[in-house]
Amino acid sequence: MLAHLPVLQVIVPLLAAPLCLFLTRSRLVWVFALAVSALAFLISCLLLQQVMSSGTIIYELGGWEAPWGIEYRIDPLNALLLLIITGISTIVLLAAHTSIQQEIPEERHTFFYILYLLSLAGMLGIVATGDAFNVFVFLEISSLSGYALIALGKDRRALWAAYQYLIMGTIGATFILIGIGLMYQMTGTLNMEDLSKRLPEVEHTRTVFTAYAFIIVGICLKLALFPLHLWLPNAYAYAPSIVTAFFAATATKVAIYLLIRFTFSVFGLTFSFTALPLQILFLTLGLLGIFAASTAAIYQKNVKHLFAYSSIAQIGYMIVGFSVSTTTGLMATLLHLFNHALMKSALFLALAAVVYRIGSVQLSQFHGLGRQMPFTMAAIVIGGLSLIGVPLTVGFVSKWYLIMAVIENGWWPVAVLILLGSLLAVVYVWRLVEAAYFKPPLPGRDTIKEAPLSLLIPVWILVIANIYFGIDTRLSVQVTQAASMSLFGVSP
Amino acid sequence: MLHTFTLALSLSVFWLINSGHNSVLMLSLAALSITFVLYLAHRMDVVDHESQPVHLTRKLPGYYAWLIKEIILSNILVVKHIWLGNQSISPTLSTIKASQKTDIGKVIYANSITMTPGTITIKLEGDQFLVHALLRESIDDLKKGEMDRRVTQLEDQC
Amino acid sequence: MIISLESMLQLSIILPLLAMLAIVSTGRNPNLRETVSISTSLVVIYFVFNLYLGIKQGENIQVDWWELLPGLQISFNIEPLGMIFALIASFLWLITTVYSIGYMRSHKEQNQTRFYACFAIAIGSVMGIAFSANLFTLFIFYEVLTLSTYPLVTHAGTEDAKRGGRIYLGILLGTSIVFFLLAIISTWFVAGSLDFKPGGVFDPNVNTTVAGVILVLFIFGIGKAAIMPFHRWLPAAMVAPTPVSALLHAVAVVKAGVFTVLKVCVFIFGLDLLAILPSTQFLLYLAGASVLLASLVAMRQDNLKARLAYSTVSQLGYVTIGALLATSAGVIGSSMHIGMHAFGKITLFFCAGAILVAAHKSKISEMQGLGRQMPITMAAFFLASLSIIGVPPAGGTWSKWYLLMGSMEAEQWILMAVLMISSLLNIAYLLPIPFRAFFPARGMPVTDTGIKEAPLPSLIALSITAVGCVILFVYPQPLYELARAILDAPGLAYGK
Amino acid sequence: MLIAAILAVFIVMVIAIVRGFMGPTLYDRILAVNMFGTKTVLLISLLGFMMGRPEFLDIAIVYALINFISVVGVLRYSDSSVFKHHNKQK
Amino acid sequence: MDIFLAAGSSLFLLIGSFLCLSGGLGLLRFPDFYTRMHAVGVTETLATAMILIGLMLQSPDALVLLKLMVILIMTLFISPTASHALAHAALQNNLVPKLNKQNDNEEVTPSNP
Amino acid sequence: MGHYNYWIVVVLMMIGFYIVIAHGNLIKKIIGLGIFQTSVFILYISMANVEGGTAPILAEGISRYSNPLPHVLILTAIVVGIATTALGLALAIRIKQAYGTIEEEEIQKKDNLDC
Ligand code: NA
Ligand code: NA
Repeated sequence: MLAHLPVLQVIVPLLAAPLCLFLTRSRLVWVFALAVSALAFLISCLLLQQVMSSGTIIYELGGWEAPWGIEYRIDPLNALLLLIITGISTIVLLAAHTSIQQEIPEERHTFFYILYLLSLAGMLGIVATGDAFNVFVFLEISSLSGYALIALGKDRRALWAAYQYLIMGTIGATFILIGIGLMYQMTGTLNMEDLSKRLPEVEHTRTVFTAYAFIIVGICLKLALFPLHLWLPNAYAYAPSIVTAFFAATATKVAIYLLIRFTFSVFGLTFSFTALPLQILFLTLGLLGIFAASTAAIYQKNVKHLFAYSSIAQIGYMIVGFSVSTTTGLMATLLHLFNHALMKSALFLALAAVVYRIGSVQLSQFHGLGRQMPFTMAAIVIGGLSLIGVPLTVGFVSKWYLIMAVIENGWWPVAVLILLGSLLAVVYVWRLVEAAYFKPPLPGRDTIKEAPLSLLIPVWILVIANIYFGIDTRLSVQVTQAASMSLFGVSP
Repeated sequence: MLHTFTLALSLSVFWLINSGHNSVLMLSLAALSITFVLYLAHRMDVVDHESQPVHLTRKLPGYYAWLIKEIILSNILVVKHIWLGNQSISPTLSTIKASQKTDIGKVIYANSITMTPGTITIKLEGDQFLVHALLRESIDDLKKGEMDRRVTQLEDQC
Repeated sequence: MIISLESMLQLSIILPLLAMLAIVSTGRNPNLRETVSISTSLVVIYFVFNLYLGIKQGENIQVDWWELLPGLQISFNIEPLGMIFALIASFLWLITTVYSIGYMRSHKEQNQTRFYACFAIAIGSVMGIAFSANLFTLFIFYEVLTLSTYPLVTHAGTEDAKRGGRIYLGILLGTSIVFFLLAIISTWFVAGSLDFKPGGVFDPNVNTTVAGVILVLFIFGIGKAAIMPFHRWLPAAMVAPTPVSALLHAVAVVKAGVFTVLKVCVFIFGLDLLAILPSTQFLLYLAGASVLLASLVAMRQDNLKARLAYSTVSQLGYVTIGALLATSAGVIGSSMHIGMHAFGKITLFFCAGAILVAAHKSKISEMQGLGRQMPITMAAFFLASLSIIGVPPAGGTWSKWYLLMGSMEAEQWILMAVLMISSLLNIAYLLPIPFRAFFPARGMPVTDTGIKEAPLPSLIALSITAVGCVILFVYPQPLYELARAILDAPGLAYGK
Repeated sequence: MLIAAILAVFIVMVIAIVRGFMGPTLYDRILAVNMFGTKTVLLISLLGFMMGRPEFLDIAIVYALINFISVVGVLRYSDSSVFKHHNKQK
Repeated sequence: MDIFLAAGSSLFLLIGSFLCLSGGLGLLRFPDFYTRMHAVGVTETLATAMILIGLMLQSPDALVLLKLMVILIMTLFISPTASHALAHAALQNNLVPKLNKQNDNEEVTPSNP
Repeated sequence: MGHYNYWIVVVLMMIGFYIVIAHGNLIKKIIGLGIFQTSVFILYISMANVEGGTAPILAEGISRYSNPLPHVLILTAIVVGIATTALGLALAIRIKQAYGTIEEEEIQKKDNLDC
């Protein structure tokens, strides 16, 4: 059984999804989905432990040897991603039952869990597989279920947001498909490991360059890298709160994973950074993203919008780390990937609690909530502090490494800009704090109570994780370091 | 049960035609998928005499033979008028009375009208069919009621 | 019950934080709540005093909590400079608490529980700052202090208060995140260590340009030291209730700022390196300009608290100058000035608060003749003014003397002149207040308005600190010895 | 003769495209597209025979099925006002 | 025998091609949507049948023959359904047929739904 | 003309992309998206061609086939494409029900009014 973990990781949620149909009651489906996600989490823990102790795991699907068969390949980077996705998914699901009761009509609950598990399976598949075309298939599985999940949102704008996301996402996926096809044409293989060996022989050709360009653009669309981010704010704002919490923490992370996998493993660092002016391009876009999106976040009236723009800004940080293209830089990106997943899931889940009680996430509705929902608002404040990068939260750890990476490269002005970006985060977080704590409650709001425990517990698990991993950084630092070093081909 | 059987039979034949394989593995897969389709069909509640009009089987070949003749004739007529040009046609819209009692009878009649080029059933309301014809004569032919009679006869058999 | 010194160190940080919880949970019962506040501060004073005795006996008190990232530790260590800060802060916390009780109750302020709770966190973080063994630990508590004092500044809840709060938070967080953090990371990157070490952590052959830039980042980044042009938060924070102003301007915030500047100069750069950095001179002039300009601005303020605020900006400049002079006298002078100014300025704010509570006056021009009705308050004001100015019989005399010696030693003649001119300006903007209170200008109607002295707790508090100013003149020995020991190995060789 | 038939079917498909472009109504276009689909089935069958690969018939069957599904799919919504909107634009 | 099959196949294909082209012509030259539908009807019934029968005569084995028959049956079943639904949709959305003027007075004009 | 297949792919891709970007009608966008995806299918299929090879369906007497793998891949991709189209159309219908229009501009106008 242990030997089959890589494939079980994907298969379990994938097969579990249709099984939901046979469970009639919403509560039953929820328990089942939760159990499946928890099992996936357990598997990813075991995988991580296995990878860290005995190196990369290679699993040949159906016993077909690569490159003929499809190979699942788990190295520290994959294991980290799997852990993030399954962990967040499980905690978010914990809150799902209560939250969707308010936001999704009862008869669609089963449908919701099916889509959720499919989306989860898709993301896990993208990460676990070692086959480029398989990546595309899983990408579409997770995206398609994602569009449908977003469309489940209460507001009619959810439909429009899902539609726009569908268009952009499909264009992105198709770009990736073109890139994969061109690579196949040049090398005759789809196995990523094999590709990385054969691409250098043909890397001077225009076709390979075109393939790379298509893949990068496609991924950047999925990634919501500034200025390709336009689909993200509405998708996050109008999706059901649970979906937002799940996607904000995982979807763009998977895209970052793909970016790293393709640039570092498949095409190779030297090719990637010489074929395109990737360094200057990503540095510029990353910084622009940080400032433009943070500034936009300051002016949002809808708190989900606010945090959605903040997500775009945080992607900017990850991209800046990526553009440094050193072990420290990549480590900073991976750390932030891990940490940002914790922050955003905590924040959006807390917003789910707010929606549960007051049915709105307009900033103007937050007045006085600090008194009425003290634990929820405290969670938002701690999540916000983490977003700013205050010490003892996870946000500080990743920012520390990011600035170290930038300074190592001698990019002093960039370091200053990154810190200035954090100031903008202070402003938008503080707008929320002021509204919640320093404004009197709205009239007629005296009866608002704290969110139920079924929401508070998952929120606080994530908040405590934000603090715990901000203090005890051994796990995150070790794993990201191992991942970063293996990507650079340095033995740890 | 009869309907289930005929559906299973037609699915099996369709599968065999498409596959052309007869290894044990393939056949068992076929059995599996056919069973699944039968299950779905039952779940959707579509296995009845409407989807499987087996009761018509005996009389149907004769009707089909007549219908094929009609189709050939009407094809020739339409092609002739295509080549003769637009001056030769007389598009007509008319209501026709159908004498069938069952839904399936009406559908057979309406589809027969549509299948013979030159006439199309546009709307069915009760026993009134709204028919568009390329030529006035086609409507007149329909109104003579031979096709109507034959379909009704078909229906009477059961 | 024997508590180890290490435990006392940790407890003096943790206790105020625990007290915060107790304050929140006893919020319904004001008497119990304030008993918690006062008893905690007494215990903390006890601990700090014991620690003081400990390091006097040459104990090296070191506590390591945990390692956040490889080499980045949260740990504590006591050396004389930190001890000075801890002693002053813990003592003045007690006094301020006593004073606040009188002030807050007679003012019938809202949200008193939040006030005391934040107050407790602030003191806990001040203790953390004082005992930090490295820059990273200090930075954490520095930020906690900023965040915990924000609700204090905006306590009134008015639009004015919020605007002030935004400036306060914006400048302090902004400078600390952009410059201070960058300076810390750069130090880590260049020197490989953030530990406070006698003689500094930088390699003596370090590129002086880089180190110079880092020094500038530090001085700008430590916004709490209020060097111009990053001083705006201090006058903005004036909107806070008077005990908060006392806390901000005398005890916690500004002292944390200049304390950090001193720590960085002495233990990160080291005086030897500091003296040869190209940017030191520039920063000295900047601090000098800050001293002079702030004094000039202070003269033009009619609002008493505003005048005191600008006076603080100017006095903080003294401490910064002392640190940047890179001479032993400068360091002694500036560390003593932390204490002297604390006592003087807290007294002045207590007086300002007392006048506001008792006479409902905040404008200096309205305070003529007030000496008759509030003789104790005005006398205390007078003594404290002397300490700020630096003339006997008040403690400020000693610190200013050492600062002058330091500038002489460093042959900084211009700065010496600046310090002297500024002292003259101090006289000009402080002394007329008590003078006019006792001897109103001719033509001022002296009517009995029924104004009486402030409530007893406030009166006791301001009297104690005023007397403290005098005691520090008469008996500056302990403070001086601590200040002298700073330049020896911290925690060791003290008193020998 | 196979080639002649292929040509004939091909020409009709071109005509269908022409009609599809000309319209003038939405229904003309759907009619043309539908006819294009059914003629594709024929074309595939013919091509299979011409290339000596009658296996192509499988594809033709699939194509016919897809055709059917797409027709049903379009007609499923033929009553909804999605079409009306277009009609008015004409 | 083979020669007869080949000749028959050619004949059927020829007729089918002719019908097909005729239908195409009708699609081009008929005056309105409804009349064009009749032209399409030609290509979808007899023309298709002729071509497929032509192919059946060439089929190398029974399976191919069966498949061709499946295609034929499917086409014959699908096309009237599609035609009817399309015409219905058109009428439903007020697409008025161009009718022969002589008959106008005595014929039913479509009632709006 | 040596790579005419690429030109077809590029032209189709541009057409599809143009429709997606330029048209405000949601259905037309989906059609554009379909064309865009189809161009990629053609890219794969044409790339699988082997000189003189026939369709990769196993049959007696034939030894030279096109590369079957791209065909298999594209079968999957087509399924994905259909799923996308179906979802897109379903969304369009729901949008029509919710907004009363499927024109991008009008939807945006109505959204702005909501705010
Ligand atoms: Na007909
Ligand atoms: Na017909």
